[in-house]
Amino acid sequence: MSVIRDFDCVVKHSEQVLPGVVKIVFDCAGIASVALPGQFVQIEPSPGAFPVTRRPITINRLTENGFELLFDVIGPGTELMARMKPGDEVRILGPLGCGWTVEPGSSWLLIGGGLGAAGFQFLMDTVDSTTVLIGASDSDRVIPLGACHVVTEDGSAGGRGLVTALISEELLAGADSIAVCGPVAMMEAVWSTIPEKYRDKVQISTESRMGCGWGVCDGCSIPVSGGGYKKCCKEGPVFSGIEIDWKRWKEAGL
Amino acid sequence: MSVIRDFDCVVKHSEQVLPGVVKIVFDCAGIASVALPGQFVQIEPSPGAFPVTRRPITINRLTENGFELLFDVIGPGTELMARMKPGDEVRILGPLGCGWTVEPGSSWLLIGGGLGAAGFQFLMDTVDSTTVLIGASDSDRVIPLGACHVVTEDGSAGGRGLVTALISEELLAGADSIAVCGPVAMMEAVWSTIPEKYRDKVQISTESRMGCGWGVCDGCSIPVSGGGYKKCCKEGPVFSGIEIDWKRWKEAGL
Amino acid sequence: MSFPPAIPREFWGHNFDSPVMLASGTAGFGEELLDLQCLSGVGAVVSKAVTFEPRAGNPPPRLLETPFGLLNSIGLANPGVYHVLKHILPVAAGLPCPLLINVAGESVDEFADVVRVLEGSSAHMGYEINVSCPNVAEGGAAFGVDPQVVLRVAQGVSRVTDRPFSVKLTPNGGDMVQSAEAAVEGGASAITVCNTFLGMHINWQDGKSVIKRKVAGYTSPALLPLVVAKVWQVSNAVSVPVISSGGVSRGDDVLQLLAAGAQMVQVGTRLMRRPFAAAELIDEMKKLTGE
Amino acid sequence: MSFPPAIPREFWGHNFDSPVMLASGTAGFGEELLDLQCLSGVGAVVSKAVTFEPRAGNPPPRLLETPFGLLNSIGLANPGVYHVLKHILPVAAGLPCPLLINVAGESVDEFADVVRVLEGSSAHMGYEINVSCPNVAEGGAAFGVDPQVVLRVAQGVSRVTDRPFSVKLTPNGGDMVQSAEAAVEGGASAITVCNTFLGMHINWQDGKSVIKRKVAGYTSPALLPLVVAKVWQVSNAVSVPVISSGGVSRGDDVLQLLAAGAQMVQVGTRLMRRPFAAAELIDEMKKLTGE
Ligand SMILES: Cc1cc2nc3c(=O)[nH]c(=O)nc-3n(C[C@H](O)[C@H](O)[C@H](O)COP(=O)(O)OP(=O)(O)OC[C@H]3O[C@@H](n4cnc5c(N)ncnc54)[C@H](O)[C@@H]3O)c2cc1C
Ligand SMILES: Cc1cc2nc3c(=O)[nH]c(=O)nc-3n(C[C@H](O)[C@H](O)[C@H](O)COP(=O)(O)OP(=O)(O)OC[C@H]3O[C@@H](n4cnc5c(N)ncnc54)[C@H](O)[C@@H]3O)c2cc1C
Ligand SMILES: Cc1cc2nc3c(=O)[nH]c(=O)nc-3n(C[C@H](O)[C@H](O)[C@H](O)COP(=O)(O)O)c2cc1C
Ligand SMILES: Cc1cc2nc3c(=O)[nH]c(=O)nc-3n(C[C@H](O)[C@H](O)[C@H](O)COP(=O)(O)O)c2cc1C
Ligand code: FES
Ligand code: FES
Repeated sequence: MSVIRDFDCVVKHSEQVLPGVVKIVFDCAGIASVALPGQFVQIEPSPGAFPVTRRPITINRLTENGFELLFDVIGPGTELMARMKPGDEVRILGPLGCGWTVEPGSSWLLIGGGLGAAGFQFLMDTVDSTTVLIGASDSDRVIPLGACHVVTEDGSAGGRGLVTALISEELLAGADSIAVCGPVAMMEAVWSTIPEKYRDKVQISTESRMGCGWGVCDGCSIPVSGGGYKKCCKEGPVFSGIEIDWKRWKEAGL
Repeated sequence: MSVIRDFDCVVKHSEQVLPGVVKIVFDCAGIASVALPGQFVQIEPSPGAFPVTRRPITINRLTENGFELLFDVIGPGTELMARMKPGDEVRILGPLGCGWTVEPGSSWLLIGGGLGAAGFQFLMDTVDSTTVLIGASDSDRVIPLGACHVVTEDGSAGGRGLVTALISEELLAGADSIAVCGPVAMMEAVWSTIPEKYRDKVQISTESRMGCGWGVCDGCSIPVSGGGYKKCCKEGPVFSGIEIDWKRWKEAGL
Repeated sequence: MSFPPAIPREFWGHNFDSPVMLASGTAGFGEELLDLQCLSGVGAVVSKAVTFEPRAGNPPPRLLETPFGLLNSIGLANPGVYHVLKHILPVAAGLPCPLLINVAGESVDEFADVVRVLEGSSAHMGYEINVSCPNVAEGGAAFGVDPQVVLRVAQGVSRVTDRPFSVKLTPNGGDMVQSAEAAVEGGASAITVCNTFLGMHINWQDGKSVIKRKVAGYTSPALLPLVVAKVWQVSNAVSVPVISSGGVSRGDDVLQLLAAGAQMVQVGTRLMRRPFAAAELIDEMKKLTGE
Repeated sequence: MSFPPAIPREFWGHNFDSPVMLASGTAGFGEELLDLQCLSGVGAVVSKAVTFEPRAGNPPPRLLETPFGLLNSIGLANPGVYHVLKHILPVAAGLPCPLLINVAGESVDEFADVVRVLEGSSAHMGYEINVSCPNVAEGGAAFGVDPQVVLRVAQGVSRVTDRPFSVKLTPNGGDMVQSAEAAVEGGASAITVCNTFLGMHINWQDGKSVIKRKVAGYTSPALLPLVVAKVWQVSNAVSVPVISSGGVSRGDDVLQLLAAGAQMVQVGTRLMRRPFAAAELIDEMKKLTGE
């Protein structure tokens, strides 16, 4: 990233896709023309004084002239965002951060937990070959993606169980890269399931409470191996799995 | 006032009547059924956290099932109020304060400056006989009342001049009561114009920055003769002219 | 404390209907609220400040609203302790909840002098000693910033009353924990955390302040995190209960302050916007805790 | 000052393009902003805090947003003074505006030790001495609350540099005017008013704080009136210029702080939401003053 740009994006479409999950499509060629899978944007939920910071959301996919976001409505920021209507102008900074590291022609195994799979679509649209495993608590938390293997904890969609049960030696061995995104506990379970020898293929998409989102406030630290921290917003949000200090990261909470 | 009541009033009609001056009609039988001319209401401009206090506005007139307000849009509170649309629910406390002291069958001289005449309509609708004198800077500041004598500083409506020029010994002598409402400087000019012997007929409608509006915070003091203060919101907003300490009131500013 | 916190509270050995107190200066002496029928949900009323002599208060304007808060410069306007004793407390005796009388002074001795006179009434349960006002007799800094002065004020009050009293500290300088410890040493039965933060608004057009005293007391729901921090610090340091004062506008604010260590929670500015704030807060709390 | 205030400023004998400084900790060392092309409208950059040894900073989460503000608990994360001297200042030398280096320490001597090392660079115009951090060596209270300690810190810095320096005071206890006077006596060329207010957020459900250190630095546009009051008090008391820090989110906030007596005005939290905040503030100011 060498320049950051702040855009007044226009809401093109907004829709509730699952209970409490909203999809918004923004028109913004400026962001769409340079965005890479795994990058995020910082949205101003309101032109008013509060909330004082923006909200980071992963780019779920590109659209004709812009991009699509998919988010959980969980607090004041996302509630304001859920109320955005077509035609509204919204200040959005992006694209931000480093996305997935994609080698040309590579085949991918994508492992997502619930809304963590938001963003996978962009990766699926970009790379040649993907196998997608999705775990969720129930069918209300399974976001619509193309072909994928789904399990839910209550069995209301796909098989009953945890996403770790779908992971096989065969899938791990067959993939050039493994992308994991979801709640920290789920990612940790996935990480523990993956044998040592496949771990250097694993990339993890992290989340952290953010101030700026563009690298200046040091607020979004992710603990890394060997002590110290890296910035989720600038050096992440995607890190290699071996880079992360899983123990300290779990202790941190969100 | 022995009980105060806080109502969820519904906006029935909203309209800009002059540049920067908005009229809103609220449905609220609870307030309309007990309100007296000269009383005011405390409006919550927004259900959000800010502004932290309400805005006091005089009841301009009663309507079929509610009341009408007329206000200048001058800052954040009145800007929020100007955006209220039919159907919106607004929290309104009232009626508050002591209005004009009206003797049965009395004849009135009403002297208003600009938007200070908001509220006269209610008095005109209540008492038998009124003569109304209105002064304003220009035609854009003359609010629509029934029959009245108008002067403006630039001559764009009625005669050219100040409202004090309309005051005659004859009018003063002929009235049982004299009501004055407008900017402090205008009211002071009117007060100085009125000879000593008519001054005990004069009632003044005051304004003050308010906290509560219902008598508990001591924030809305009007300086009174003999030192000390009275509460605009509870002992006023209408005071007898001789009660007010004009010198200290002018020094106070708003 | 237990979670979620129980809504009726024991405090100073009495059962209070609610942990919500109306803050000093925003509810008169409570007697007007009685008339207005808005004491539902109120655990206790704290009166406006009472001084020995009557005080007219500061010249208007006394209030100024800023985009996110309110500046007040009331100047402890009150009719003086003898008028309060004779004319107001007999009416306030009819309150359905306990009354604390907020006491202010311009010298260390004035606090005890006011309390001594008020001992002639049985309308109130106790006192709130407001050491945030300036110590005019000794240089003009607020009493509350100097633990030695706080100790002397509290000792003076202890000598003239057996009723419980809370010392209401100032956030404007000094070390609140040290002042709280001094108050307890002097006999305080509670600490109120805290009075208003000094604030100011200047018109940039002419460099002037609308409020004549220039610096005023600032309140805002946005100050809640400052009050939570101070309540947590003081309640961890002293053995007597802490009464919070500041920043409350919603039911979860009350719950947060109780979780931070407050035993009772005052509400002030919110009451100006919502006369029935106490009942509304209790309703919101019950909804949140499922009680 | 004259009204409306002029937008380019003379400060410390230099001409600054703008009175808006980027506050410490919210703009790195400025070098990243250079890359990002967002230094338009910036009068000067204040670096994040530099300590003698590298510091990893506090464990995450380091930020928590409350309904009306932001709590931060960064913990002075920085790579240490030698790394800054060798690897960061050579890049920051390319900044189009002056740089002040914010200096922190755990003992009175550490401030001067850090400055002594930084004297090896010519990338910066001067320093901002952050006496809001805890004096670990002498009990843990913030240096800034004790005027005697502030005096010693300022004298120590004066001894090792001829560059101008501002002392950045804390609003959390003590008497800011006395600390400002002590800083000036010790040789400070300006006073920064002030660092963040201590704040806290507790989950009422379990009584826990998300931020591990519990108490954190709180910022909010709603704190502006508190900063205006302190700027007015300090600028009336000392002869050196005052730099305000805190509460700015709009152009008229900057104008108000200048009217209150600030010579330069820092912006921090707003910059996190708006990378181009400085240019936006200047535009708003120009619109308001008709310049
Ligand atoms: C790089 C990145 C990408 C993200 N992408 C998505 C996405 O595609 N879809 C989606 O639903 N959510 C995503 N999130 C999480 C999303 O940012 C939060 O759910 C949102 O900020 C909540 O704001 P709120 O005001 O509604 O909730 P609140 O919980 O009230 O927010 C309070 C504060 O906590 C922060 N916060 C709360 N939860 C999180 C979280 N999980 N991560 C970071 N900060 C948080 C908020 O930003 C805010 O500052 C992403 C987070 C990051 C860091
Ligand atoms: C008893 C009473 C009756 C009133 N009736 C009317 C009316 O019928 N029509 C009308 O246009 N205006 C009336 N006003 C004035 C009206 O209340 C103010 O114009 C309004 O509060 C401005 O709010 P704001 O946020 O838009 O402006 P701002 O100026 O930004 O308000 C800032 C603060 O100052 C207070 N304030 C500003 N001007 C006044 C004022 N003149 N009087 C009292 N407080 C003020 C506001 O309430 C607010 O607290 C009345 C005032 C009082 C006291
Ligand atoms: C208008 C007004 C008057 C006040 N008068 C007093 C007073 O007389 N004595 C006192 O100790 N505190 C006084 N206070 C402070 C309040 O009691 C309370 O501590 C403060 O407002 C913080 O609470 P809040 O944020 O809920 O308003 C006053 C506050 C306001 C707004
Ligand atoms: C994330 C963050 C980090 C900060 N780091 C420092 C710091 O290292 N040194 C310092 O003196 N102040 C630090 N501050 C305080 C700011 O420099 C500034 O004084 C404060 O945020 C008030 O200004 P604001 O209201 O514009 O944010 C920090 C503030 C924030 C929000
Ligand atoms: S959010 Fe500010 S550095 Fe990452
Ligand atoms: S506005 Fe509170 S007493 Fe009048």
